[in-house]
Amino acid sequence: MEMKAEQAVAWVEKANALMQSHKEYLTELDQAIGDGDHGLNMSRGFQEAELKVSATDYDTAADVFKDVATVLMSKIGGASGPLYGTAFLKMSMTLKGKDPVTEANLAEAVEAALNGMKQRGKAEQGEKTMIDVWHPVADFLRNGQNVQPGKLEETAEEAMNQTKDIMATKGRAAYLQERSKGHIDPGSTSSFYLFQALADVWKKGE
Amino acid sequence: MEMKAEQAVAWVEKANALMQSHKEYLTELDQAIGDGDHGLNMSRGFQEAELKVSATDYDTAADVFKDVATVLMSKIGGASGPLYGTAFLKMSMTLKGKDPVTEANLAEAVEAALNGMKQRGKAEQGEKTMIDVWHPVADFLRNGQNVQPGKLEETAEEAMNQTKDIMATKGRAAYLQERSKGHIDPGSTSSFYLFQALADVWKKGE
Amino acid sequence: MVLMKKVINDPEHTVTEMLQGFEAAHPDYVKSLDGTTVLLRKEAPVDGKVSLVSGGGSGHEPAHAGYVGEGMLDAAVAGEMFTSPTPDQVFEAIKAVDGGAGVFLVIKNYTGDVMNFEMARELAEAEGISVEQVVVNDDVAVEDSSFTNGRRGIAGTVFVHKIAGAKASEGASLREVKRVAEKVVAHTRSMGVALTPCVVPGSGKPSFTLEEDEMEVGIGIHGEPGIERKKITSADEIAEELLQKVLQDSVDYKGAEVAVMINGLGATPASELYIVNRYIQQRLHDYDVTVTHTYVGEYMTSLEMAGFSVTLMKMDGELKQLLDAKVETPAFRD
Amino acid sequence: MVLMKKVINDPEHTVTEMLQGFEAAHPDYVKSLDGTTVLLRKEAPVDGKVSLVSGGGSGHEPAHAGYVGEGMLDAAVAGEMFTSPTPDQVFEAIKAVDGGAGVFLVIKNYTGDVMNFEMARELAEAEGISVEQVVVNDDVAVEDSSFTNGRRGIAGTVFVHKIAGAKASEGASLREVKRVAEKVVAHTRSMGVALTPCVVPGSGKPSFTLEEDEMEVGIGIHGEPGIERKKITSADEIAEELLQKVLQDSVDYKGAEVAVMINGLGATPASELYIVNRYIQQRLHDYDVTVTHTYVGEYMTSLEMAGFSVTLMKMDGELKQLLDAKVETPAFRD
Ligand SMILES: Nc1ncnc2c1ncn2[C@@H]1O[C@H](COP(=O)(O)OP(=O)(O)O)[C@@H](O)[C@H]1O
Ligand SMILES: Nc1ncnc2c1ncn2[C@@H]1O[C@H](COP(=O)(O)OP(=O)(O)O)[C@@H](O)[C@H]1O
Ligand SMILES: [Mg+2]
Ligand SMILES: [Mg+2]
Ligand SMILES: [Mg+2]
Ligand SMILES: [Mg+2]
Repeated sequence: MEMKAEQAVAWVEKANALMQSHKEYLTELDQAIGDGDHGLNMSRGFQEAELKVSATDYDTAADVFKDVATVLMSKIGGASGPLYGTAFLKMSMTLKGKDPVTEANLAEAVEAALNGMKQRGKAEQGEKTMIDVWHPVADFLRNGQNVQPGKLEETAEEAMNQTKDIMATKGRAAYLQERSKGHIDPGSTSSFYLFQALADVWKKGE
Repeated sequence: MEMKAEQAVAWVEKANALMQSHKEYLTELDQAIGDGDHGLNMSRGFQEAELKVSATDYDTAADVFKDVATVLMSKIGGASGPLYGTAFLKMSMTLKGKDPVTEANLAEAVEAALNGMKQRGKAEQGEKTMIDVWHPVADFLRNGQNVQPGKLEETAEEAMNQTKDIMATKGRAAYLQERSKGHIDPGSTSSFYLFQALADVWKKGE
Repeated sequence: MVLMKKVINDPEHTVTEMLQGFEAAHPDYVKSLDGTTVLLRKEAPVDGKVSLVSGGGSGHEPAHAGYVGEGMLDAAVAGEMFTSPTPDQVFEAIKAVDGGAGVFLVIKNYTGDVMNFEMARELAEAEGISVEQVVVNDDVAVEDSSFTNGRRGIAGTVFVHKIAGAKASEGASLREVKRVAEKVVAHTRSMGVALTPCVVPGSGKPSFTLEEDEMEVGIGIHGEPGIERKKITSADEIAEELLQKVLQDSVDYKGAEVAVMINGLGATPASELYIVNRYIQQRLHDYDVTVTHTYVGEYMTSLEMAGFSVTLMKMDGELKQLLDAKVETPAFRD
Repeated sequence: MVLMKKVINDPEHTVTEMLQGFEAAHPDYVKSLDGTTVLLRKEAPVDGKVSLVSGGGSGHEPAHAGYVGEGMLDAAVAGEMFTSPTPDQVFEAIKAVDGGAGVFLVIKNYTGDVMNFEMARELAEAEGISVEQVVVNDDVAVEDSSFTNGRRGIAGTVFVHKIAGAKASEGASLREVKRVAEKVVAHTRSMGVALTPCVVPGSGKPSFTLEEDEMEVGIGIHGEPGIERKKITSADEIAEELLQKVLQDSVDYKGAEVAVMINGLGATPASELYIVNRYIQQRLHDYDVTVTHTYVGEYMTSLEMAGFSVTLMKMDGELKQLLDAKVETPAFRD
């Protein structure tokens, strides 16, 4: 795939559509092991992000992601705000001057996003956070073997589902200790929607 | 009937038994048009009254009623406390030196109680209060035609039931205005139990 | 939410345990009067000062013990939950606070409260203590009428405590204290709404039931139903309805200076009270009313009932000065 | 009771409307910072004084705006309900209150709060403002561990506001303010229980459900479930359980002087909080603990949740003097 500003905007629009249609579900997941606001947070943040990017002209994907980062950072709050904000900021920085963005570039960008989020949240893989989705996705993109959107989506979905059996050691769910098991992590779910949206745009791009 | 200290005590005991067994019901009635404490108030007050009179030796009914007045006055509170307290105080005063108490004496005593309550509560007959039971009972005892306990109980019960259709203009129920109709008045109901207890003792006395 | 859930022990002891916990929390303000349900101001009796006694059924916390202290009450008499205290308890309070200048009773207009306090007054007067009283009836929900017991006393009572208390602190006479108290009553109107009922400990049942989308307008503070059952609307619409009832009553607030109280009935969060306050202040401004004082919080509650009341007191120079006067109580401070 | 019942308008505007209503209620204490959800102390910025900034998700009223004023906070930053405010909002607050002596952040230990406040701190430091912070983690319900994000900050946070604020008022340096704040954190432990859940406006569902006879022990203040679900017992038994968890933690309160806070989570009536206080005071006496200060009321709430928390702070001469220092805020006064 090649990603220009246009595809980057399409990604945000699709992501927002998914956050809106799963608002209730994300809130339910967060009520089970968190504080019940993840759906509200995501829908609020991505709504604003779409408003912003669909009303602006951009030259490159990097420019799009920079605005997305600022909006998410200033509209979401909570734990997910700084994390998603950091993710898009790092992607924007890595992709500076890369236009159109190639699959290799994207792999680097997601890698950078992952590292930024780990630094910000001090979480590693396996702590039942969105990191558990970003990590395998980054690996998948990096190793570059038959990288197709379908596989990307699968990878993210599988990773999301695997958070169910993990006991949380970071984020609000960690307070539940053993009781956090048996529930899918809300942030991993919103991250899955994000990559599902990417895969969707990607498919269209082929 | 002739009432000595012994019958007076029996009256209080029987009245308490009825208040205890109808505690829930009186509370329900008071929840419908009042503040839901009449059952608690009556059971608390008569419990204490029985404790007092069954642990004391009395020469006359008047002495019994004096103690009952003090206990009810100091243990019930609310609207019913001062009213029942006043009732027993007035009865005690009227019956001073009358031993044993005759039916004629009793008629005077209830008459005095009624007047004391009307003065204290500034209510007249027909305002959906316990006065609506005391009034006909006082009339019944006064006119002295075939005064039997059965008829006494009937009179009180009928009067109690008639409070159902009245719109309250005194007491808490008055705040409900039209909505107070269709509910039996709690205080009239506890007053009915009081006279039912009297009738019961009376029957045994015959 | 399950209404029966309460943090209590034996319901029979709820009031006495609450009073003990209150005294333990505020030893600098109050002291208990042995063998009674009366809490006295720490310094009581204050020599030569008119002393204020108020009280009523429990379940309205912080009323009334929370208003015991310098510049407000000298004693609060607690009855059982929602049940007026008995004459002997009120009488003990009167005797304990009398500093020679007489005792002033602040009574909320409920048949039971009026009868019990008046009997106590008769007992006190029989012992040569001069006693005066005011009966507070600020609730506009109930039509006023000489054929009934008239209107209820609700949150506006707190203004009476504050202003009569301040007057007494100045060393005013019993007659003077009575005059300002009656002025507050004449200038103050309130109206409340409930979104949920409450449960008297021990009764085990809600005082009434509401559907998921219903509210009771014109609610009292004893869990009794209000005067009208309606569908819940927005905060602004509910506030507007209460405000209109208050404004359209007999006190002309338009263009005047007023003190505002947005009083939470128990379960309603402060955030919602502030949302109501926002609207009330805007609307009062529309009516060219100048708000000199605003009180938002729980002042006169009804156990865990969700809802609130709106109170307006029309100000004048004297009331302003007395409302601003020094006050030191657990629940009301300057 | 139906939990969805709220006195609100559009849920999207709940926080801003609440803030407007708060400012309208307390104009002598706070002023709003245009275009933000920040409430500033009326006098901000105070020249040469270390300024305190705190905040977090909304729904904890009176926290945090209620603690803005002399002797406590210089600014409170409000996020959405139960959602930490964003870095830009906190950054605006920092810039607005900086009086040249630096800014001190009081952060409750939640991943979101910590990340957002730290990002704001980075932005401020980039502009040459010196910033220090303390992270409050008084909740003993959660095991402390370096592998997790550790313990939550709950009602004990109010003691940090009071004492760090008093220190700053004395003209202490940023380092000194940080030192006393860390001392409070080291000396303070809390534990809470919920009898009912709460509902985030807009979410329309309770955060969890409980049976009629169940309670959640070890509850946080964001409607998240506690650490253990149990049958409701008596007030004394519940209080005993919370107290034991606090006493058996790492601070040795036995024989010491302590300040006690019985904090209502929202719907629980004051009468019940006082019943709890009665028991806690008795028990502390058994452990030969001397209670120097008692606070009973709603200080750090969780919307309309029913329940309470118990907080103990071990005192020393410095903390006592700072806790007694002058304070003038809407929700905390001396
Ligand atoms: N330290 C962390 N590192 C990475 N992700 C985290 C961390 N803490 C929380 N998260 C993610 O954030 C999600 C919760 O986001 P959200 O509910 O919006 O914020 P909050 O928990 O503050 O309410 C969790 O499901 C988890 O995936
Ligand atoms: N003014 C009055 N005169 C006579 N009886 C009254 C009056 N006011 C109330 N009552 C009686 O008192 C009853 C209520 O008693 P109770 O519930 O114990 O007191 P409260 O209304 O203070 O809670 C009413 O049902 C009515 O019969
Ligand atoms: Mg959340
Ligand atoms: Mg009643
Ligand atoms: Mg009553
Ligand atoms: Mg949150």
